[in-house]
Amino acid sequence: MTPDLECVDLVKRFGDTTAVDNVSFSVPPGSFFSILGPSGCGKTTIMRMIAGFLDPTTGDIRIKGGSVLDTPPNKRPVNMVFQHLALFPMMTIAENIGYGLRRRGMSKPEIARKVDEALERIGLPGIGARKVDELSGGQKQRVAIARCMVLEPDVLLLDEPLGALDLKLREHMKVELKALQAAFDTTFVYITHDQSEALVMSDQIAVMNAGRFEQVGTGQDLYYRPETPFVAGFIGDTNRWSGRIEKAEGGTLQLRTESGLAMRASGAGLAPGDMAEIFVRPEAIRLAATAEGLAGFDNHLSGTVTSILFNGAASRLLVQDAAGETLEVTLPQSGEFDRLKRGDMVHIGWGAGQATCFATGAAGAR
Amino acid sequence: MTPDLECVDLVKRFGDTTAVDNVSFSVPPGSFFSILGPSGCGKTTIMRMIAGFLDPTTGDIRIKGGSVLDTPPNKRPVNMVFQHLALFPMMTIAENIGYGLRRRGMSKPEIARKVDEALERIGLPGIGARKVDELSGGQKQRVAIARCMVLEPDVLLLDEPLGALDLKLREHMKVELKALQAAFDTTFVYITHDQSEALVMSDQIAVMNAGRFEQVGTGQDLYYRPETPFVAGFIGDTNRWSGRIEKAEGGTLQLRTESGLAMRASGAGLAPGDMAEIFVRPEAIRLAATAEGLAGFDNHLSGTVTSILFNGAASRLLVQDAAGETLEVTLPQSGEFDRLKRGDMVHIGWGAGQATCFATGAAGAR
Amino acid sequence: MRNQSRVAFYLLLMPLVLWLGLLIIIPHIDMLLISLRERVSFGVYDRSLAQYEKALTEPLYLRTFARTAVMSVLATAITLLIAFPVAYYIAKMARGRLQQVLFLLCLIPFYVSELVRTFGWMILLRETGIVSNLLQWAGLADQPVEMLYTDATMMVGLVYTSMLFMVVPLVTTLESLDDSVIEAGYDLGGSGLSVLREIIIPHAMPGIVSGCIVVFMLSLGNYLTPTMLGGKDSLWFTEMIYNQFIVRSNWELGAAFGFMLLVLSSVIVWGMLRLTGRTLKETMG
Amino acid sequence: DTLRLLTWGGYAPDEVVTMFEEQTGHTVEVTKSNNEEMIAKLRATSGGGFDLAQPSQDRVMGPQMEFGIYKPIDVSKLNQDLFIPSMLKATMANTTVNGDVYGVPHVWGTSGLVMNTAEAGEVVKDYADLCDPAVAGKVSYRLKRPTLIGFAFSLGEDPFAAYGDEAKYKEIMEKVEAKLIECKANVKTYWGGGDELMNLVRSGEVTASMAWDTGGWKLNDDNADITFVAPASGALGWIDTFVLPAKGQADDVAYEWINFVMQPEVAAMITAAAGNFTASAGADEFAEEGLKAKYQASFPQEAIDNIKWYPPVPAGLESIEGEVLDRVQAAN
Amino acid sequence: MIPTIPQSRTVRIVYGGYVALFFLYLALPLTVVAVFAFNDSQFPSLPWEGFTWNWFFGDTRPQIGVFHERGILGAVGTSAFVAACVAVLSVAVGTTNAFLFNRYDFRGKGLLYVLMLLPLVIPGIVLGISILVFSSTLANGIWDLAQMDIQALRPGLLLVILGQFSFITTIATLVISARLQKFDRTLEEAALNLGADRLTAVRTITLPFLAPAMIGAVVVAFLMSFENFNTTLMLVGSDAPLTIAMFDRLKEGSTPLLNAVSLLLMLGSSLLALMMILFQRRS
Ligand SMILES: Nc1ncnc2c1ncn2[C@@H]1O[C@H](COP(=O)(O)OP(=O)(O)OP(=O)(O)O)[C@@H](O)[C@H]1O
Ligand SMILES: Nc1ncnc2c1ncn2[C@@H]1O[C@H](COP(=O)(O)OP(=O)(O)OP(=O)(O)O)[C@@H](O)[C@H]1O
Ligand SMILES: NCCCCNCCCN
Ligand SMILES: [Mg+2]
Ligand SMILES: [Mg+2]
Repeated sequence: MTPDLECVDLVKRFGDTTAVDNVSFSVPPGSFFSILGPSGCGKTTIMRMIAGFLDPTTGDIRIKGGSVLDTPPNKRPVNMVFQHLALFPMMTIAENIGYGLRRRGMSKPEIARKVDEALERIGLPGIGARKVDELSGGQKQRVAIARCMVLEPDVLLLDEPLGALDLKLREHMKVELKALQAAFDTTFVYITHDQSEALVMSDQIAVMNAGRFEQVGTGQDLYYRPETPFVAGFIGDTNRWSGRIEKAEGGTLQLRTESGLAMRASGAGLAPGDMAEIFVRPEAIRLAATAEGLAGFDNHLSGTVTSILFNGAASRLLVQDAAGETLEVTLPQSGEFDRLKRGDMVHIGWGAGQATCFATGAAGAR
Repeated sequence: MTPDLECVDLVKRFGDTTAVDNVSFSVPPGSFFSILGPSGCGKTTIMRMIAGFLDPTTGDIRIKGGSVLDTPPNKRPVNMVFQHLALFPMMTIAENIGYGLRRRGMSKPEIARKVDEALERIGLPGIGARKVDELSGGQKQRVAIARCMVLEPDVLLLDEPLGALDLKLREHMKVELKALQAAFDTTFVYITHDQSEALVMSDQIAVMNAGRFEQVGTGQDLYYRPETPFVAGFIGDTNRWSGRIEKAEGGTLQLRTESGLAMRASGAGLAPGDMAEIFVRPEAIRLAATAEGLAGFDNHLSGTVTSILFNGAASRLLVQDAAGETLEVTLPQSGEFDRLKRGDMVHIGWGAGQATCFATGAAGAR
Repeated sequence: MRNQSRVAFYLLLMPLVLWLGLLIIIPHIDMLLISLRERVSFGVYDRSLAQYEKALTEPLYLRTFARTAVMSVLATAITLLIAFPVAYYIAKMARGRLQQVLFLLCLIPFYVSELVRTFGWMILLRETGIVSNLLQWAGLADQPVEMLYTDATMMVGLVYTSMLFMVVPLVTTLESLDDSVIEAGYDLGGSGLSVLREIIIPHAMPGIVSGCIVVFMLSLGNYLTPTMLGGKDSLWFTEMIYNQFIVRSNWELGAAFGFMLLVLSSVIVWGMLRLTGRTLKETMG
Repeated sequence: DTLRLLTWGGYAPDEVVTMFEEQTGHTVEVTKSNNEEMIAKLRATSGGGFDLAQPSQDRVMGPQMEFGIYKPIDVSKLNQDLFIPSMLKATMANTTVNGDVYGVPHVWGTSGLVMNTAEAGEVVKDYADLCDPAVAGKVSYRLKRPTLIGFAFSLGEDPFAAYGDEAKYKEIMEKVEAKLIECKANVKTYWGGGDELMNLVRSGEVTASMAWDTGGWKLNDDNADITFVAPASGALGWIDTFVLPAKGQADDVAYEWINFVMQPEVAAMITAAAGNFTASAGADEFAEEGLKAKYQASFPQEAIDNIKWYPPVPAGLESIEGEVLDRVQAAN
Repeated sequence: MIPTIPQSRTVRIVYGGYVALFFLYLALPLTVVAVFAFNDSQFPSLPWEGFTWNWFFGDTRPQIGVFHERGILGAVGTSAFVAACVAVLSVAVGTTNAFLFNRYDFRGKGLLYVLMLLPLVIPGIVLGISILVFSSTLANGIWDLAQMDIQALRPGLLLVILGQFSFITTIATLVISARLQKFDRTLEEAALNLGADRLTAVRTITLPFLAPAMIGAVVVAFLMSFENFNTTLMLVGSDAPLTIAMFDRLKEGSTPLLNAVSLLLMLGSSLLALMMILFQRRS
């Protein structure tokens, strides 16, 4: 099956800066593909090349198998939901949604019918006559999507469409967007710098950094099997140290952090003497009242609780070990440790498999 | 010990709306007191009354035991960190911090000394000569606090001071603010609509809704022992149903939700036939592959996974039971259920003690 | 504090009231009163509508009045047509440095007095002027060409003089149009023309209205350009006011003319606002 | 003290002002203007703002009666010997209201035709000839009352004789109006100030114009073809006066100035600057020979005899003229 | 059409050409005025008779330069005086107006605001004559009552200043209001909170914040006053400001002296405008 969208060796330079650096990917029909990366990494630049507002320096963009490089933006079979939505403030909702259909010269009654249908689809029937600024943020959001979807594009591009909404609404719209994609059954290419948006909605996620794709995979892949230190640090909270490898046996490494903490970890392609970065997620660390409870773990140590960050289900402890290293540890919801207070001594442990290791300097080399 | 700040039966009306409705509380010296509530509930109004920018309609405000109602704002021994900080853009950092001291007619060298001291205290020595817009968001934050603290107020008021910062910085400043309070050893009264800010930092939290205080207590109190449905719904994520009590024995209730789901829950003052609202936190619900694994729980049922919201450590499942009720269930981090997919059948269960119940209509009645 | 605030209020109100009262409202009422009287003999006056009667029955005055109005509307329209593409270029096409420089270039000519600008046009367009010489040199004319003292020249001057007041509000409103809205127009299949008609112009409407009002006012009330460039053919209504006051010492008729001009400008401004459904406050303030 | 002088261009040349200031220690502020503006300004200030003004003698009586903007002149404070007696007498007579004298003469001259004789001499002999197609687009005149009067004469009327008869005057003016409207296409522009006209003629943009004699003579220096020609129906003779504005604040300095500029040597300097002769007795001796020669060339004896001197304008005529002028300007 | 939308070369070239042509149109008259200030001739027109500085520095007839021409220098002085008065007055009143409209709600506020805008839509010449008429009425009334002649109420500098003030104040009010609107009032509250009383808060916080707008308004008011013609024409007495003096001369016919004055004017006002822009960019 030809992918709906395919980018091949895409490069975009602005003078000296390379905003997009040799990016290739393809998006199968009907899937939800996200590009996730920090601000300024080049996400919007990719999007604008696909939409036709920027010419790639080199590389090709194919939609349904055919190159669209020579197609002007108003002729490309992709539509875009802009970051600030770019609804036309001088038009009513119905005029907004019907804009593209009018451009295609569709007859008035047919446009009216299609617009009504789209409004129905997004769950806002009957608001066609309203002005743009009479809608709430979430409603505008849906109208912006409907405005594109009436045109039945091959690919819908969304550039941080939730960025302008407040937290609660954003949570809600995440689920809603995913449902809309299912309803319209179209390929979505979604840009965001918010990992939780990407994780919750996407079939596939590309993690982007400094113009390049670091890793492409499902949310689980990225969270549990990061391939680069950047991905390991960017997705999810994590404890992070640098250290030196002391022993390497198969996939298991023995190493020591700069502050002197000894640790077992897993990681490929590292030899004794190498410098490495180690990542351990707070929820991977187990808490116990006694050292015995942690016997099964490759790493265990004891430390003092320096702070209890109570936050309901997401509560954490800060634990300082003898060497002075501070670790963030998830407070289990079992209630077992609810009576803990600052200054208490605790035992913590984690498996070597949960401590991911990368050679230092390997960042972005991939 | 006289409280640093005491509000007694505070009421503020704007025409027909009662923005603050009979609020009383007292803040012991040196504590971190938060007022948490949704937008528009009256938080800022309380703050502005304490600072002296608004006169209460009725009620009294006492600082260190003495009423300040007749004291103009520039004479009150409280200072305020404004939501958008309100640093003076035309002045340097040093001039900003020294502003209040100049108003007190302090000598120049002494002002300079105090300013330097304060800059030291907030960990930004030597930035006195910079302009406000040469600082980062977090630095500005600290300067705004220092500007108040040099005046050694009895109470420091903070009106959503982190509201303008981005997510990462906000996380960081939470911890930092708590540390600053410890360093200055002053009473903080802190306003926010972000529950996680309040939970992480405060000694005491007042949950406010529609002009009234719903509950005052520690973070744990509010999270685990909510006293009103509003608190139960506002703090932390939760599943929420309405239902009718079928049987009441001691503290344990037997009830049925509108869609027909039968459930055991706990709650006081409810009799058979009463309508009730039931709250169950997603992390209180246990997941099992077989019904046997859940035998110990008061409630158990089986359902289909309708959606997997993968979000790292905060992943959730949406499970639909036979009656059509959808439940949000935390996906444990054990990895045990990682292979679950949409449409799979799962068993879930929870204890009656984890299902909190309130009589319908009791909201806000307290 | 309450009392203090009341005192402050009255202190702040006073200058405004004095200014508007003594320099705007009362003088205009007085002007109206003067226009409502008639000279009977040396130093003796009567209440009467004679001035307005004269102004409205004498075809010359009426014609000049209408001519001034029509020409001002024309000048406004031409200014808009010329300025719009330029304002659009500055607001949306030019970027960074170039944008700033072009905008400043637009402003600078208007920091020098209208007199100097008009003088410049006279040097350019007179029979012995630059353009005439250029045309002869280029072989496009075999004798000196007089370009002054015609309506067309006057129009050139009026448009020139008002240009800034059209360009600036247009640039400001066009700049406030988000690029992404235009892009969305194209993205949804729009062509240049349809985007212009359905998105850009509706968005620029506030700027167009306020630019047009100011330019219209400036043209209507202009004195220098019609007298200097329009010469023998272009009697402008302001010139008639000047003539009645200064040349004929007939203040009564002059005041009546002044009032008619005021009414004309108010009606047209009001009409433009009505047409576009905007208020004076939105447009000017 | 400061003397605020409201006068015509050329009547207070810089060297004369400097000389006066050096001799007396006063300062002089000169505002250049014309008859209509002088009167309008004085009317607006009800005779204030200036200490000495110089309207033409026919414009003193009417405005004084209407607006009371002048104050009587104490002739005894003037050195009457400096004036040509006949001119002084005539001017005083023409500017007397209720027994008080309001004006004394200063500069006199005529209006007629200034032209490039080489290009327009054949055609233009009288005011009305300015409308000849042969000079189309090359003529100019002022759109002011002298033009109306001049055209009236050249159309065979005598407007001065009709001063007392408003109906008759109106009829004459209607004729003139028709002529001027018909003539409009011929006109390049209506000139406003003397120098403006000189520029137009000098540059060749205008070859014939109704204008003050002095302009023609000045241009004659540069281009011998250009000169002043007395029209067939007679040049119009005018005398510009000294008057004291009603609320002038420096009458003494004003008298000092009058006595100063009427001295023959000074008067000659003014003649040199303005191009016109003055009412100063004996200034002729100091006047430049060239100017005298030009004067004689322009004014053979019969032309001098034919000069039409302006009588004082009765009130009421100006509004008739004003409307005519407006209509001419607006005509298309 | 924006740069990110691909456009054909021809369209871009034609559009660019049009804009260039427009700027040529803007620049032409001013350039010509400037160039002919150096023509060694009595006329600011072709033929070019050679280059000279005489129209600036000459001190002998007929080429007396600007710097030796008493009338012009005096007029510049008058203009500067008038402009300074107008600038100070209008910015002062503009500031109080801005505070009034920004800080208080009162009955008739909307009406007063519209009245405040009105001078912008009254033709300058009408403003001039109405003030002329009213001040004469006033002066004549006082004369009739008390035989007192108030010369200040007759055409002259005071009326010129008041006439210009009457509409420039509206502009000053708008400029200053716009900035005051952007002022975050919590800054004042912060000052109060830190121990300042109301006046001190305004003095130490609000006025410094308004300073760029006030300086901008002073410059704009000064320039507008300096170049005002229509209103001034009706109110001028014996000392004419520069525009009127130049107009009187222009009516008499132009010499390159007027070009020289104009060139100096252009330089002066551009300099002033540039300084203002730089100042405002800095703050
Ligand atoms: N027109 C341009 N000219 C020069 N540099 C540009 C241009 N557009 C983008 N860049 C640069 O390219 C890089 C990538 O920009 P881009 O807008 O694609 O980032 P982004 O990932 O979308 O960031 P954000 O999340 O902040 O929107 C940035 O460093 C930016 O400064
Ligand atoms: N000056 C006022 N006049 C009239 N109503 C007011 C005024 N100030 C506040 N209110 C009303 O009082 C209520 C409480 O407002 P307040 O600003 O205290 O809310 P808040 O809890 O601080 O909200 P937020 O989190 O959005 O800042 C709101 O309904 C608001 O509309
Ligand atoms: N109608 C009277 C004309 C008076 C002209 N005085 C002219 C002075 C020219 N230098
Ligand atoms: Mg972006
Ligand atoms: Mg608030």
